[in-house]
Amino acid sequence: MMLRIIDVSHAYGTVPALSSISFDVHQGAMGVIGPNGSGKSTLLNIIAGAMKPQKGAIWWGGANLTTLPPHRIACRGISRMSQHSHISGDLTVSENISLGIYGFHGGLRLRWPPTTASLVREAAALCGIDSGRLTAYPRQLSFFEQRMTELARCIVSASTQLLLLDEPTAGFADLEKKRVFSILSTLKTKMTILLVEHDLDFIQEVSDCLAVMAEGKLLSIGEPAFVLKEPRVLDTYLGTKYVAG
Amino acid sequence: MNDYLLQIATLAAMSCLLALGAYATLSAGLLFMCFGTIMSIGGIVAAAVYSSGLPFLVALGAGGAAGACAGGLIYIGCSRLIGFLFAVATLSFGELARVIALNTERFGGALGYKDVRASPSICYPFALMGIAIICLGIFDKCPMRLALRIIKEDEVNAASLGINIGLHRLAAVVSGSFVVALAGGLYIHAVGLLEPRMFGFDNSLEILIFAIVGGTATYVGPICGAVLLTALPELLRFSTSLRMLFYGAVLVVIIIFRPEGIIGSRFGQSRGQTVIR
Amino acid sequence: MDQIVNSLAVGCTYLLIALGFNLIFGVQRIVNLAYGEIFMVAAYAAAWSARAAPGQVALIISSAIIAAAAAGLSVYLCAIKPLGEVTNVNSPRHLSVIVSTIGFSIVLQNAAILKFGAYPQRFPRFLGDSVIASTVWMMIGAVCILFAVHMALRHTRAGLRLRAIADNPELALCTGIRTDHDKLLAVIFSSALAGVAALLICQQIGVVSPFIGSLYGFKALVVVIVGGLGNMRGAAFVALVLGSAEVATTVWLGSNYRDGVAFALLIGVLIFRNRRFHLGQLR
Amino acid sequence: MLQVDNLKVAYNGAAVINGVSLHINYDESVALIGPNGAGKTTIGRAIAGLVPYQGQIQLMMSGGTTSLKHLAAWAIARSGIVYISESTSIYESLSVADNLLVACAVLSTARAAKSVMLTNLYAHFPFLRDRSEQRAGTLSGGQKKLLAIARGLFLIQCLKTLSLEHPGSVGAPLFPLLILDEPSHGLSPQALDTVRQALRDLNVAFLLIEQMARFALNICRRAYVLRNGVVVMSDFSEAVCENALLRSYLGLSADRASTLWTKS
Repeated sequence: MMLRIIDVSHAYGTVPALSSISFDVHQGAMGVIGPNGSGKSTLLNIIAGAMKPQKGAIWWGGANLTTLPPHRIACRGISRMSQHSHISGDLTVSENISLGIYGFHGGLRLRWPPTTASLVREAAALCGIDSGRLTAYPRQLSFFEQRMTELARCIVSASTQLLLLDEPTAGFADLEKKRVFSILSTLKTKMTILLVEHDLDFIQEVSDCLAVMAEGKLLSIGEPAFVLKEPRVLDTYLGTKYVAG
Repeated sequence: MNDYLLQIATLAAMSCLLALGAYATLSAGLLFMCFGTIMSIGGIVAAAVYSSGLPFLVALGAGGAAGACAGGLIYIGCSRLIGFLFAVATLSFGELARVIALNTERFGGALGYKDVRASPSICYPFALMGIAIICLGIFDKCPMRLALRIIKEDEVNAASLGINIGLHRLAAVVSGSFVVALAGGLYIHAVGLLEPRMFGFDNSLEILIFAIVGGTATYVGPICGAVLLTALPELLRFSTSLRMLFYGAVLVVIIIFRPEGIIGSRFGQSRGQTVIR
Repeated sequence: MDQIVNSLAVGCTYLLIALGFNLIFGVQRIVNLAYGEIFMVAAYAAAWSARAAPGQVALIISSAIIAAAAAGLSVYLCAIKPLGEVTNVNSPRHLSVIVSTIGFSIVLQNAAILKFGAYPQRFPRFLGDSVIASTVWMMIGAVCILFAVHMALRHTRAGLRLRAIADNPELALCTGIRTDHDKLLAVIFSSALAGVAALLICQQIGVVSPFIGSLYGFKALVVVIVGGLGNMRGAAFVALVLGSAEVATTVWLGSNYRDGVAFALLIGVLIFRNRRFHLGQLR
Repeated sequence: MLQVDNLKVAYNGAAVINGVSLHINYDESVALIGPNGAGKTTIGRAIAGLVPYQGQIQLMMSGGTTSLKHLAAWAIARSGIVYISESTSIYESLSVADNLLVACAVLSTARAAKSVMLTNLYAHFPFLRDRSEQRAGTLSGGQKKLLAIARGLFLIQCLKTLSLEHPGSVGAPLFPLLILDEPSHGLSPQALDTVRQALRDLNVAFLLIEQMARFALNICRRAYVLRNGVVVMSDFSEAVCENALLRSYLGLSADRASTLWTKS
């Protein structure tokens, strides 16, 4: 399935956050980079349905997502991992992960589907959480393990096709970034990943295609190595050149 | 002597039911402040149906259904409001109902609703409390408990997991109101009278205090809160104002020093969280 | 004609209480539901001192203000401060603060019932001797206080500091304003306002009972929320509207529906006109 | 001078700053640049006392060193260290004049001195004078930033006159320093130029926390480059060459950077 973003614009009051963004996300991993305030997180919020764009539409699997409420969008196989870690402190790790399977079109789920336990173990194993920790509480986990639980929660449901990651490796050490890289490269084959990140080393290796955004506009899109050479991209990061005045 | 003890026990059982109803809405992250109205509606409908000849259980069921509908309607009306505005809106619903009840003859005006037949047997409150605890035991296993917990902690994140927040909150409010209305039916048949004061804010507050003081993390909390706060101050029974003073003081102390309530969450690791968490 | 005067008088009573309520909300961003009880404590203190020393007006006024300030401080220190900072109004921590202030208001209300008995007591009229005189005095007092608060906020140093804290608490900290010190100042100032309000209102209605606290507390809550949180002029306008609406209902439906009007107004505004509450303004 | 050594800040488990040391001399302009997410803002907030931290932040003055660690944020502000945050840097609902006069409300300066300072500040920023009665929320992005800078200058001037009149009164020793957090955020190019011009001829020491490196290097004398909570490079502005900057900025390991930019 393919995610199509058509002419999306959005503004907070008078401050334009996104102005007519259009691009397609194909199978595999796509990175989105850009300085602070370039609208990356706003775009992710709009795709996940947390915000409605003032103009434009987002098509996924033959449906216009902008008309759907957030939980309907999630039921269509789109899961999201946000910037600040959102795991429930009162639930065990396996309960947190199993929440990924909760959503379905009906609404109130009274019984777990039979395959829940195996799916949870499989997702936890994929994300590097050994089965001994499954009954632990988030308070007893390290920051890295909490974020991995959240990632496991996003990918546990079999119907997940699109994964939206908002700075998953913020605050990680290099070793931990490598483990996340290996996890994402295995996931790339099964589903589409849209990744917002600051560390360019990491994003270069993971993503097959890279989009650069600045002040709400799409600056350039293409192969990572090629895109990073464009002078325009460097200017967004370092600021426009000044004659020594 | 044992008649006095029996009277306390029935009151404690009814408070447990009320507290469980309040627990249902608090666990969905809602401060629902008009339980008094729901309880009184349930009571009056049950009394009316029972005095018109139908069996007692049918009357209680009718009262419960009426309360559940009232709770659902009030929630739908205020569903767009968030946080303290929701609390204030439901609070004013309760007070409005009290003023209306005070002045309409249908509900017996200032003296309260009187034509009530005595309840056929005294075992009803305990039976219903048992059934409620069994249902909650089953509910503890089902996934909806997890969904309600994550809705209470962070709505935006819950929506991105595919959880229909409005539907879950409506279900919590309707089931909570049903239980509270059942308790209302029991109350009116045990006491034989329902003053208009019960519609208002003090009564709703008392119900909330049972649940908040007990602890809103597991269903055991409200039960223990209700039992403690009805049985313990029995010696204060003679003067309601001393009892209310005791409730108020306990509430303030609990919220500040142990926000997760007496029972607290299963592992007490929720230090420093807020009571409504 | 006297209906208009009557509705003006009722409007002024709600105006007087809403001012202090607004001040606390503007500066602390917390809805303090124990405000009605501070008002009631001041009323009882004034009644007691009026009975003890019938003549001296100054003694009665000062005793009311001191009692109100003491009650306000105790509410702030016992129920609000331990729960820490409330940054945004809709956070769950704010709900805990609301529930703790409710708990404290029950304690104050029932303590008053135990001490002074549940039945209303006579409140001696020390300002004007007749009803009309006391009503006129109250209206003058209300207008003066509204004007004084408006001037204080606009022209004095403390007023500017309080408005700064109301607008942006963290920025206030970065410009050298001692925020916790000034918040305490705001609590004392608004409690004193409640004291004065208690004086003027009780000598107009001539009676004081433990329940006037929650009665007027709810009315103040309605006026403040409908008038826009932290907005003095909005609160003044809504107070007058509510006053005339209540007088109108007492004429048509009879006096016992009078309290229902405020709640109906609040429900109507909250549910049907769900406009965004813009915060951080204290004008 | 202001000395920061071995500053460590962690935010719910994740180490945002691990071991940063820097210093700012009296009346010196320093830039703190780095890619976003490097933790620059956290350093600014730590100096202003808004964030708890490990490590030491001290004011080494002629009269001895005072540690800022245990001072409340308002006490730090009263010693002249003014923090201008990225988004909420002014009081939106107060009038422009009130925004400036908050400093006087805090320090109760004499009425005469207040009007003198106000007039020469208006001379410095003329647009403030004709909009002094309007609500600060109605200003444009660039004007809001300039108003924030003017507010900081006004507070520092009040502190200076106060410490001249009766020296003992101010708590910590006076060390005027403006901490500007990403002034370029959300500004149009010409607004950026007015802010750049204002900063260039500012006679007060300031720490410019900025993501657009060239903008900051053009204004400040000295620069620290930060990446992932660690100071990667600290040098005079001219000496910071493009390649080194790109390597630290875009996080590319040394060999990949050289292959990509052999040409430019």
